[in-house]
Amino acid sequence: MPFIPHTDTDVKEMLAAIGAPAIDSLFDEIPASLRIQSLAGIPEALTEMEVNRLMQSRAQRDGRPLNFIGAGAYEHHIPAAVWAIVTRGEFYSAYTPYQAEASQGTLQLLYEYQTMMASLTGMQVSNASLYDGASALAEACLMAVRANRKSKSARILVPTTVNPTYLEVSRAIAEGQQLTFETVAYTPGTGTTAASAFNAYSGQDITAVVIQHPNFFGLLEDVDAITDWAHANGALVIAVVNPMSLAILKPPGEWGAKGVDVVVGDGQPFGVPLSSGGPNFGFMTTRMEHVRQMPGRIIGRTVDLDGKPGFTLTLQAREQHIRRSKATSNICTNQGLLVTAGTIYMSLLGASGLEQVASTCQRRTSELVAALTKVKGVKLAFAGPRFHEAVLQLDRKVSDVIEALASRGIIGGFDLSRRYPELGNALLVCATETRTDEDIAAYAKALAEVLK
Amino acid sequence: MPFIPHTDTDVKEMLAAIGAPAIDSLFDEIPASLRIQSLAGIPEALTEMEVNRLMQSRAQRDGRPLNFIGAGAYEHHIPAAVWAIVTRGEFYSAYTPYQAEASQGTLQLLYEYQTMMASLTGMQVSNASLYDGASALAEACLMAVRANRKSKSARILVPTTVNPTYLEVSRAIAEGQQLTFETVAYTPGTGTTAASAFNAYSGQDITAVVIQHPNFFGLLEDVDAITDWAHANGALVIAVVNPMSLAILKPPGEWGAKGVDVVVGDGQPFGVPLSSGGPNFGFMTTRMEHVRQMPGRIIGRTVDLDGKPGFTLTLQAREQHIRRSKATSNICTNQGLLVTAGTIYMSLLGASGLEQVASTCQRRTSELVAALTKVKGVKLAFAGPRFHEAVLQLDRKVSDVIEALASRGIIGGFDLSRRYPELGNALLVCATETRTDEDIAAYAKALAEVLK
Amino acid sequence: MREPLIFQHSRSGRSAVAQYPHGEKADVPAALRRKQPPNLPEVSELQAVRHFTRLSQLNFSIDTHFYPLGSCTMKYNPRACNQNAMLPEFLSRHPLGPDSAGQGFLSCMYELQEMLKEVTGMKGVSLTPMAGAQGEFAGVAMIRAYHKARGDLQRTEIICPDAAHGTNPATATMCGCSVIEIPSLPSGDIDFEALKKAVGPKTAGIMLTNPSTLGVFERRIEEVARVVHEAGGLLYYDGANLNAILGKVRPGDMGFDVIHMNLHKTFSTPHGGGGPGSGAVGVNQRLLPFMPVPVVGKEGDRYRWLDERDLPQTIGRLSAFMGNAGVLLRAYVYMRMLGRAGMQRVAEFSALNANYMLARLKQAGFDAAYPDRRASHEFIITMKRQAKELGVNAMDFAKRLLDYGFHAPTTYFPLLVPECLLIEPTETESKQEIDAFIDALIAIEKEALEDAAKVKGAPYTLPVRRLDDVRAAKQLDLTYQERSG
Amino acid sequence: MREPLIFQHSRSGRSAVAQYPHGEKADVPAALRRKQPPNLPEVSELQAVRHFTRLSQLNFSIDTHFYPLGSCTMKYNPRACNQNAMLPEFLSRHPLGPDSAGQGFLSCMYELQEMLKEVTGMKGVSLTPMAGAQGEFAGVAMIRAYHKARGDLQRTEIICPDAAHGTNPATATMCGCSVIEIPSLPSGDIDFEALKKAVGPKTAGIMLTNPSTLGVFERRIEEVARVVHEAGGLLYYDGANLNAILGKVRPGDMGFDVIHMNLHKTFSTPHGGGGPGSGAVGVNQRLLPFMPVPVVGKEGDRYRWLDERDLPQTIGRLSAFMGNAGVLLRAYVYMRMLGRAGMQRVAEFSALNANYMLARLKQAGFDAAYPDRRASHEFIITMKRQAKELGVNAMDFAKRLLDYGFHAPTTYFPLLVPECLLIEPTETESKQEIDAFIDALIAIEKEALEDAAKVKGAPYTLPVRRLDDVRAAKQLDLTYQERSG
Ligand SMILES: Cc1ncc(COP(=O)(O)O)c(C=O)c1O
Ligand SMILES: Cc1ncc(COP(=O)(O)O)c(C=O)c1O
Repeated sequence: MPFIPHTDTDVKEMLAAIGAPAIDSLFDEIPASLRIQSLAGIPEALTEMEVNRLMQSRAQRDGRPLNFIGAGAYEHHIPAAVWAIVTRGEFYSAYTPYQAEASQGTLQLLYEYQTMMASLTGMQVSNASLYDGASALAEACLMAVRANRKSKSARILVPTTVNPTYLEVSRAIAEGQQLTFETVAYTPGTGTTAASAFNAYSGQDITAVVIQHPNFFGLLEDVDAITDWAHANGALVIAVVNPMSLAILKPPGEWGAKGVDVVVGDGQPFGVPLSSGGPNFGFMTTRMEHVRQMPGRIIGRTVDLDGKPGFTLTLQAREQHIRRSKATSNICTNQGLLVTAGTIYMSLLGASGLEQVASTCQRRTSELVAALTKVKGVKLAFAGPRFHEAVLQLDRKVSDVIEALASRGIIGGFDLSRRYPELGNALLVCATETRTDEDIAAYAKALAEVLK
Repeated sequence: MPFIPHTDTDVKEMLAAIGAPAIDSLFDEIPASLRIQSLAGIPEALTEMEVNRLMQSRAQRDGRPLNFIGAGAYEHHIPAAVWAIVTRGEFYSAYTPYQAEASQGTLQLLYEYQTMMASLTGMQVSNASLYDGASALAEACLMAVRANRKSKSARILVPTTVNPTYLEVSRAIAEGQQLTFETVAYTPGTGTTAASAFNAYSGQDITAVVIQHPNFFGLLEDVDAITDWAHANGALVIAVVNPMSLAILKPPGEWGAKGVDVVVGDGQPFGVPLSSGGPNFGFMTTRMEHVRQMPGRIIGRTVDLDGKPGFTLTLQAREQHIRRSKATSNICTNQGLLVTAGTIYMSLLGASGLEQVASTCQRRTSELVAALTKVKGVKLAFAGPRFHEAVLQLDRKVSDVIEALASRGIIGGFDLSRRYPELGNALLVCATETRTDEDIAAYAKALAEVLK
Repeated sequence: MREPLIFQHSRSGRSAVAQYPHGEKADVPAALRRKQPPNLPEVSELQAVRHFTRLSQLNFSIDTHFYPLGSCTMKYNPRACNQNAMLPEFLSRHPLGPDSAGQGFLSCMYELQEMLKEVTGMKGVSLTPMAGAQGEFAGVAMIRAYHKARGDLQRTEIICPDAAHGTNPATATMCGCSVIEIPSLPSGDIDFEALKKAVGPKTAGIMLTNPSTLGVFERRIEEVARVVHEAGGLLYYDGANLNAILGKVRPGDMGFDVIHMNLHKTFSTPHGGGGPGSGAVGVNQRLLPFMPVPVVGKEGDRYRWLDERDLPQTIGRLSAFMGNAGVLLRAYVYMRMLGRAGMQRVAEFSALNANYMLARLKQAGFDAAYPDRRASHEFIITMKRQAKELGVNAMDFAKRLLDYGFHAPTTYFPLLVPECLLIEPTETESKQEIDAFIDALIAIEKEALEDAAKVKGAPYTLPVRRLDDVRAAKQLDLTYQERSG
Repeated sequence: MREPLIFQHSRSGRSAVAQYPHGEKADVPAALRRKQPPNLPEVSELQAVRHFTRLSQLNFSIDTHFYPLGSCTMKYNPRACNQNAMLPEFLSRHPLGPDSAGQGFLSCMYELQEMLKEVTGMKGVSLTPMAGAQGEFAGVAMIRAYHKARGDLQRTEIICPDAAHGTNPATATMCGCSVIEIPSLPSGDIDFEALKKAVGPKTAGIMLTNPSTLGVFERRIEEVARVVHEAGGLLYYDGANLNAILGKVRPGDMGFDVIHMNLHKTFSTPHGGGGPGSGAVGVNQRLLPFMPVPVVGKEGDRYRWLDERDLPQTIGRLSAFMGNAGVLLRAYVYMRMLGRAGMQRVAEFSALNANYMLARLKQAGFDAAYPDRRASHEFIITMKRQAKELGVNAMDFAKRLLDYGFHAPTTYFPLLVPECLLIEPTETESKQEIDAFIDALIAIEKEALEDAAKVKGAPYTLPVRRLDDVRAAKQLDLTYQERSG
């Protein structure tokens, strides 16, 4: 019996202790009419050896093509040490540290994580994770409604340069609570959002403004001006950032005169493999004044009976298991194991390592853009300063190009044409530090073939 | 500086404490004429990311062909749990348990291992590993010379059905101490060694007889008769066994009237990947009376100051670090980590699991033989009872066939023609539990193509 | 063993230099450039490895301890699931790569959807919710979307029993609903009369766990379904306790319209010190159009993501990509290894373990919350008597259990049972382990009789003594403030 | 935490059934069939995982503790080495597969040979020896083969300094040689006059470690080489201490004819709780024909194994296949990550750490065995004074260090220094860690002054107190005897 340790003797003794004639009688409170006898649609058990063969063949079918997409999930080098430690049973198979004394490993790690994320984003406090970047934005919007006591409108302004999926997720999650999301268009020539685009809303009751930086096109936004506009108009500012970019970019805590109010994003670039998009982890940091409005677990340092320091879940009165229908969020299980990866990653790289990675990503993307725009039929859409993504315009339907590249072992980028029809045949490309000169040359060569 | 934690401040403070002007001056006792300035032939450092790319490309070059060789190294399913635990830092990065109190994990595991191996082989005591099966045989021969006090000849009889490399290794290691190895031919028709083949040596001073069972051709030997012959002639018996076979075969401790004296073999089939042949682990078990002649580490259970049980290295007076030139062997570092794998493997499988694996291997090999001998130009050399290997005779030069199969992604077997010219174009094949019906069919199909 | 903070190991100018490229300088406009580096630790690779390895050793976990945390299904997480989910091809697959380059992965997801349908008796499954609570969100959002699509706009009330997990009411709120709480009877079943009174034209639906968090099966489930359906509401099944009934009875057959499954419970994906989970949702026919996207479809031999264009009435997306793909792969592997018969054994042996523990504890004089009921895969004992007579409460027992080498059961949940311990052994624990745990509870009760202070002072053998939670919440210390030297 | 024996978890009829196929029955003649199953544990997969995970936690290791075990070079084992050596293609490659199907692997091995040649200044390298001691065997066997090939049959004496590691004399014996021991001088250098007397027509060679196991560099090495060579002997270099001189001075340049390297020391492959290691050997021109096979050759673009047919004078094979291939892959990855400059830094920073520790300990009043010498990458302090004056010996210090969270240095080796601790910090430890260790030694000395019994009773905080080694050897208990129930 896979994974079941009972011997025949055990079963007999246990049934005797219960006073039940057979295991099946333990289900005798279930109405007989509802009972089923088997799960015919489930295949027979495989041994581990068989399942390994099966999964290897599935994996091999997908292979390991050369990847040039970012669009919210980034291929970075992951130090071998990260997952060797993350998958240690003591991290892997523990749960939420409800019994703090028996979970000091996880708790101390989370406290260290909170410290790192707060500092990286320039904020004062961090929670212990949300599901992913997109749902973290939704939670941030809900939080802004609670935190911005002066605003009654629950109106959130969102530039169209914010990841469109993030906006969709925010809508799906927050609209039930009557939030409304209004989009603010980017400047066609630059691909960035002019602060002046917000002027139409000046004087109105706006609860919060979202700024994604670098934006979905990989471009740097005028974060200071937008932040200041928002604060001047009584709105909170929610920053959506790629944490990797913060190694070189001014942290949201320093945007504008006062800094933003909430920072969210996806921690995936920090030691989390692409893995078809998950599990990643959403992060959220904020100012101390808003900490009681924050969703998710928070870890605090305290002392034990002997006065020695230790760590524990704190501010639990915000959470569903205490506050129930009045909780800041329904989140319970979060993405702890990925935070473990992220924390180890940040510890290995340090500020200088992250800066090197971020800088190299930027350089590599410049080189990619240079190589691809040499191909006939390819031009760069926006020329402004960027982090590590760029929008290209092709003279051919993007989805066809992507398929043709895929058959050459290259994942060529993200097709923008559905989300941004105004950009025509637009392709969002990305090169991280993992892409070599040869990789870039291989892409340029394949693209030239495809566009010939 | 990869792997070096020193900051500039550290270096300054440390040099000051030493009173040395520069790190280089720490080497000032080395004659200047000998000092070198650089290692020009060593390439520049790669980052981990770069080395990963390099190693992945090397690995991909070799791919994962379908394997049908055994010949001393066997592809078995390895439970995922085995290496997840083996590579835990506490096992992976510890060393020989010289400080027993700080190494109880390794020590207890080795004690458990000794118990399992002794029982599996039907002997009383086991050491904690030797390098591999071949060198373990060499050590067993040297041990036999020490243990067989009545014999003065240091003559060892070795059937030619013993793995020829094992014999070569034994010669290379033991001939320096004046042991002589004499070979005993197998019966041409059966591929096994007749007990009567030893009669020529009756009454002579023979130190030990080696029996490999199953033999190198995968066949079962007449172990009882040979063991009894040896004992009747004052020789000790050294059994060379595949530990997997012992799940279904009578253990060497029960061969003949008295059982053998020393058992050796390679533990690789127990949780150790093929990995180009190493690291594996050699095992050795023996009777209690010979324990002081045994080479290698041995772990004993004892008590601590409080009378509680604990484990420690014992009988160290046999070893090089105490006995120096009079030690039973020069072995120091052994194959501990692989023993860890083997112990976990045996624990997961248990006696019944091992029996299933061994039985399935035997069946699969029968099926393989049936499928391949249907191919024109292929016949089975020996028909007797076997474990999981078989000798085929082809109508073509074996090395050519092997190359042709390799280009079809199949590793077809071990070419016997150099070691056993009398067998003609002979190929030793093996199918373990990992080979499916489809694998076997694929081999038969490819072989038919090659031999067409 | 204690371990300093990683920041205390830090020294300026140090890092694991093999881990990143060198010599590039980013090109960032001055106004947008970071001025002060973040306060990240500066440690060597060995220091990081040693620090986090040591931290890990401070945890209890399934791999090291019996962990009978009720409602959490802390069963063995097979290592094969991790190994296969971490095959390099799966790890390196970009979520937005074309479907043509992901047929291997998509086939696993499709088959997982199919298996989950079979197990729950539902008609459609979406894998995208990232944990149970998000599955609940998806479920209630679908219920709301269903009513809205029918123009039935006033249905904004969600009924929850008082025993419900906190995520249930919290989810209702997130979906813009109000919560109507109905009591449980002393038998553990819900108060059917109260339910009848609660339903009406405002009823959007009811959220139920069955077996409930009280560790008992809701016996009148068919009537409950009838009442709610007749009132125009839908039934939501919180699948946190699916482990108890796998292959024995199916939520779809009980009359539920929508369900979430905690794959990190029933299907044994790791809990990871708090997550990730997966809260895949299943729906019956009428909710099919509303499923969150993406969902994997199969056309002939090919698999592809179905999205908003295929399901125009979808409640939308809940994550940037497709949810916790790596978790789903682990669940898929687990289900394939269990197989048809293995799934039923999950329910059988988790019930056997729970009922055995309950029987033995009752025999030893402990007070079962529902002494006349079968346990499901878990059950509740209450320490009300011990708290009153000995001054030793459920939390004291819990902390003392840690000293005995066992993780504590869930404490003080469900809220309606005073001084409760919710105990869930799971099917992967042996009788030996369970017996040892029972013996420990008995021993602690004896200790409490002899020396209550000793029990109240527990734990003694862990890295810290009992922690001051009040101080943690009052004197907030949420980040380490010193900069590294 | 203690953990029962795995056999105590065992119950008849249990096993991890997902791990093997079912239903086959072997076809074995009755006389050869096993009658009684072996006494292997019968446990579930979870029980096995939990047991061995818990056992692991009872170990000190580099990944958890500072481990300054002299002569063992317990440096950080980069995780990248393990990850790359465990790529599935490498793991599944059969050793006897055709060379054509192993070009990726063989290219790594070839380049490893080349790098080791460069590092040692030798002309040829064979990777096959499976640990240092087997490398020594190969080396001495080659020396003997060389003399024999020249008809110089009486050369059977191997000279070893008294400081030599036990494997050196043991190896000489295994090769059929006799051992001539020569003393060390109070300076730590070998007694050159004694050496001159020892050499002669029977001299096969000398085995030297340089820097020696006394932690100092043999300053007259050039003269030693001259004397031995002039007497017709060859010089064997025990590379256990190569870490100390990497990129600073090469054994080949010092005049050595043959060398083994402990890749598990200098090149940081894991020690694995006792092994595996790798004892690759390097030889100069005249010993090239005698190298153990196989060796990787390169012909044009192709790599192939060279065997007996290519090297007819080889001393033969030392392992069934090619040695510890997986260890070699790890060493290869490590060397590529270090690179040219990184190798020199190994020597520099291991020397810096050792000399710093020595300086601080001398300052604190500890007695260096060779106070006027530079430390190499390790050094010796002697507790003779403490043993005499306080009754607290080197072993007591070692055991008490464990309580302070440090693995002990090597104790009582080399044998010629009384009450010695041989301390090797390695280059991967930080000044902080080293300072903490020094502080601990100082603190223990203070404890010893105040309460010697306390130190003698150590350790107190480990899974066991001090163990009775005498009883272990007298009342042999080498296997667990009870059968599982
Ligand atoms: C009964 C019940 N419902 C819902 C949940 C919420 O699931 P999750 O933690 O995955 O969000 C849980 C578990 O924590 C639970 O036990
Ligand atoms: C100086 C010295 N020589 C030889 C050896 C033997 O090496 P191994 O243990 O790898 O056989 C060692 C290490 O144990 C050593 O320290």
